[in-house]
Amino acid sequence: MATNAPTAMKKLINRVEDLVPESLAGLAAAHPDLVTIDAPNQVVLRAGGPRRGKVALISGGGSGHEPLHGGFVGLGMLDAACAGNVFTSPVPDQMEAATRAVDGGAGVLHIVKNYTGDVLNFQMAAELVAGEIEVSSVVTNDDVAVQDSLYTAGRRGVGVTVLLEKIAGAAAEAGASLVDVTATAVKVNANGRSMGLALTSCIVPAAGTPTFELGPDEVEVGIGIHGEPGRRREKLAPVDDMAEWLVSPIVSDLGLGRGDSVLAFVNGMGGTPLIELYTAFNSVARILGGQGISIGRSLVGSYITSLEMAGFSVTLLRLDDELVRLWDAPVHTPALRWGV
Amino acid sequence: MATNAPTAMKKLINRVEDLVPESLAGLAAAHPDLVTIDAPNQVVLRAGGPRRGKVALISGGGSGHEPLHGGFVGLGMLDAACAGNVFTSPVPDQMEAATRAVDGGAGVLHIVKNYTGDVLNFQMAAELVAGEIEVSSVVTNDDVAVQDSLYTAGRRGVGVTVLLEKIAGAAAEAGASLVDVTATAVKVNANGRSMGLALTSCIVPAAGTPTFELGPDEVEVGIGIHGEPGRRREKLAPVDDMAEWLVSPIVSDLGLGRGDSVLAFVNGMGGTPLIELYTAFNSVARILGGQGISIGRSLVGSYITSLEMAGFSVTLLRLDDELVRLWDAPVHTPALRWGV
Amino acid sequence: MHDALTTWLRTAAARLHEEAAALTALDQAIGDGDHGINMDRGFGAIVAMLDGRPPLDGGLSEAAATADVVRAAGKTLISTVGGASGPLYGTAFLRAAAAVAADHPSSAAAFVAAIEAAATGIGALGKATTGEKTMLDAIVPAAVAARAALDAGGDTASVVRAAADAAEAGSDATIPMLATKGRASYLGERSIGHRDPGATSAALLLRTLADVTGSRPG
Amino acid sequence: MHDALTTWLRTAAARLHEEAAALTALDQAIGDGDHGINMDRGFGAIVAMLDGRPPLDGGLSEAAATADVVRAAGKTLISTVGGASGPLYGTAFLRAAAAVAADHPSSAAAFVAAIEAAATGIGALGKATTGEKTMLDAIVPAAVAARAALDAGGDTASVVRAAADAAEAGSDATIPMLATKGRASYLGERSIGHRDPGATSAALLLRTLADVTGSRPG
Ligand SMILES: Nc1ncnc2c1ncn2[C@@H]1O[C@H](COP(=O)(O)OP(=O)(O)O)[C@@H](O)[C@H]1O
Ligand SMILES: Nc1ncnc2c1ncn2[C@@H]1O[C@H](COP(=O)(O)OP(=O)(O)O)[C@@H](O)[C@H]1O
Ligand SMILES: [Mg+2]
Ligand SMILES: [Mg+2]
Ligand SMILES: [Mg+2]
Ligand SMILES: [Mg+2]
Repeated sequence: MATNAPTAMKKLINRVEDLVPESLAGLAAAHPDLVTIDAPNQVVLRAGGPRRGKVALISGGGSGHEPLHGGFVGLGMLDAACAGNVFTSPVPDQMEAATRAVDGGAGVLHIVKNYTGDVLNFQMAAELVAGEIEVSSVVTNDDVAVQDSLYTAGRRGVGVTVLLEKIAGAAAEAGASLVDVTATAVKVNANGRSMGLALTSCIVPAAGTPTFELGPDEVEVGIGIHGEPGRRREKLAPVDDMAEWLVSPIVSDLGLGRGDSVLAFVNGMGGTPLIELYTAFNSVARILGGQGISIGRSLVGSYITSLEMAGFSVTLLRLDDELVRLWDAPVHTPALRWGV
Repeated sequence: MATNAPTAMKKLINRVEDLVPESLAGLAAAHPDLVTIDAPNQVVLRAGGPRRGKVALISGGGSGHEPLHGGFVGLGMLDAACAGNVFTSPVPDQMEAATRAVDGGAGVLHIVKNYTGDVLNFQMAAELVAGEIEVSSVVTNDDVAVQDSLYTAGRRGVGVTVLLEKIAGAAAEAGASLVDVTATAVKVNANGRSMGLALTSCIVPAAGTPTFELGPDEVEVGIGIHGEPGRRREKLAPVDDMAEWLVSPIVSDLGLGRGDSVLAFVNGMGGTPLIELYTAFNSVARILGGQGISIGRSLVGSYITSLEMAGFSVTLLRLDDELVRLWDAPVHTPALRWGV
Repeated sequence: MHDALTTWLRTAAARLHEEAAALTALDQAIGDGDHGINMDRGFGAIVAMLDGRPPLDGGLSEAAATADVVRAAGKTLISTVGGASGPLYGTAFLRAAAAVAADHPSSAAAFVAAIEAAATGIGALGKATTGEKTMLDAIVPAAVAARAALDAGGDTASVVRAAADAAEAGSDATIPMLATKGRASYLGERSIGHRDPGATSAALLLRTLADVTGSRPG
Repeated sequence: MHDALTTWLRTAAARLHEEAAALTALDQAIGDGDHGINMDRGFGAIVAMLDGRPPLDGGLSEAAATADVVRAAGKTLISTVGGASGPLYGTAFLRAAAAVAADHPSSAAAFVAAIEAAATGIGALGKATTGEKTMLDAIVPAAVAARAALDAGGDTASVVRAAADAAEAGSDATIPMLATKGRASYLGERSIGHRDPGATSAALLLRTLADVTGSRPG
């Protein structure tokens, strides 16, 4: 019996090379009040130009993770997002252009997911503006599926990136300095962990074939957001069990226990519908409840994806009053909006 | 070469029969401030009980279309949503319970998608409360893939249902009478049309096999939201062409032309990621722009789905000042939120 | 008649459970793939309802007792099936219950009246008629054949057998039909060449009734 | 040397284009399936850059002209490849350009210095060393072999051939390695048994250089 992993590429695209620019154009056409596009540089910019005196937040990475990052540009979140080709980090020129475009004199924070390519390209971009614009960087590395050891490139940056962009964005909107916004960002990364699994692979448009093959009853556990194979394969199991596979390592890594309050983020990988994500959230809530960990805030939806991959990830962020206040602060972007 | 239509069922579920109740429980756990669940009746209720003097809006239908309808319960939209089994309309008892639970003395509007099952079950529910609660019904039938003739059960209710629930909900929140809310709802249905296509089938959990088979290069055009096969099959084509297949019949059916302003809604069927939906929106915007039809408002995302089906639908709603004002009015539900 | 119908409902539940996948497959071809699931759920609920019913009140007439259980079955279907078939079959049972409650010269006549009432009820609620590729294409011919058998002096077993034979022929006849009601109508020409799920379940119900009434005194 | 390197860049672009799918397949196994696409895009941009370059300024020394085109190629890679390989290969080219700009007793010596500089540049930027299943496992042995061939009195053709042979052997050697850098490191033990895409592209680049310099005066 075949698996439902995509083996033939069926996508809503014109030419493969047009996917990213046309998708960005569509984003701008749907949200002209929120964003504008620097097409040559494939940068999504917050409408209205740089905010004088406000710390600017920039992120970016390979495309294929939508709404991350372009969908998070707007009030209370990012000032710019640099879109690379699918699963390929953007180049330094893009981050340089974005940094120059959004600088309001208070400095720029680069939010970088921990992948060698992203780190190196953002690093080169920072060098290109060194001495002209004050830049600080935070690297997210929340994926507990990867050991943070000398034997790896370090934990990957995944779900926490979404929460960090929202929370650090709120701090910047409130007028915090670059040092303080950076400190808040570091705090979010330090208190958040994630893990994900895939029910199907995804197809990189330029490759045209699935990145990995999965049997009809197989699940890839510990995947990243680039269709990288995970750490191990398991048989398909009830969602209660699969949620346990993801929640347990996070809870122990964060040392969460009775009385702690968390933001619970159940994220879809792109091809999993909401009826299943809420079912997964129900499992996660049951597991956390059983351990006396309370869900202070929650987020359920497909916010950091791997193209059409089916599956989900769980991110838990330990909350305190400051983080709750910043999370609740107004945000107005294509993908996240409240309080305005 | 195999297709990427799912042939093996891989879902985030426990037992098939637990999917709907557990998904509803997850919705409530994620949004305790917005909704509560009447579990025995599988009804999602707006938190805080009935609103005195406000016309109450109820919708419902088979599950598998999430966030429709439960995700649209809240301020400025629905007061209750009745969840049937997957793709099976709820039973009269559910609508009766919901109607009794939300009535605030100003009457209740039943929003029904035009399918024989939905129409008959809502009709029976209305009979069960006749004489006790004032109920009026609006049946959405916006799918131009089906001819509205003696030879069919009539056009299906699809994308317009989402827009109608938002706009009629805003009218009710503003204090309009049952007669006026109903008139607004009828106006939305009369001015909106939709059409969709599928790149893959979906798998009804209790069936366990795809509802239809598609070749690796085939597209099912004119599908509904229940995995019903469409009107015709086409070869996979560039999204510009596929968007044309959907937009043209809508534009001609609505008689749209130069100078008209529309709300353009590009909807994902459940398994199609945002990078593709924005690309499709870009195509739709280009087509409408070429005809001098302006996009006054837009909505892009997976709001009325068919489980994990890949594909998209386009809905166009002719706008006037009243509809724009009601669309822009505050809404606060799990799936749609702005102005608050 | 009461005991025969109770046995019928339980036997039908078992057969629908066996046939659920096949009925769903038919519905996948021209509908949304849930008819077998829906019928299985509904008749499963009927069995649970029967199990939970208090023992027959001896004071009730045979006709009243029969009407009672058929009405309860109809209400159960309406409350548990959903979809198009729930209200349609549910209404059919409620109308049939009303029909059997009335006086009839014979139990054969009561069966004929019940089947006719069911057909009329479905047609009225669904605003449909024969030739539209629905359950009516099984039930209407069944009612006609049952009436003819009764007029020819047939007993319960023979009128119900006539109904079952006609229903099966009617179900076969839906294959070449173009659907103009229900989900299958969305397919237009593409609905041709497929058997209608509802006509199939209707034929199954009547065949089961024939087996039950044929083997034991009605 | 300038003309040889220009020919090399164009030939390498052609070969990378042919090999793109194969390199991407290697990256699908232990990475994210884009290495061939990335390299093809980068070298395609280099060809466009070369096509757009003004004719060589006669005033420039051979060394300066060579450094110039290699630097331009490096900048192009940094600006068009992205991912890990963009900055790494780009830096390698920039370092190599600086190396060839200096005085060298022979063109063979210049080539050796360039390959050594490239290896050092990648190691420094990527904070990696040999044995981690990366492009370094092809380039470092290549630099060592080239130096040895030069010390043994080899000419350009032979030092570059030595480098290419060592790079291919080094690429083969990555198969049994456990990755500890780059995406492949996320796989842990599962990275064993797969050839590293970057080491493969590095060997392809050096083999192409050997073919070009072997066939024409360096
Ligand atoms: N208007 C109608 N009149 C009579 N029977 C109908 C009508 N519409 C549908 N049906 C019957 O209902 C069957 C489908 O039932 P089911 O699949 O359970 O409901 P749904 O179509 O809501 O999924 C069809 O095969 C057909 O026989
Ligand atoms: N830290 C590093 N040092 C040296 N080479 C590396 C390092 N990380 C990755 N590489 C090389 O980069 C190659 C992957 O390149 P590519 O697929 O284009 O980038 P990405 O991994 O960002 O998708 C790997 O095969 C490896 O040879
Ligand atoms: Mg990459
Ligand atoms: Mg149904
Ligand atoms: Mg059905
Ligand atoms: Mg790669």
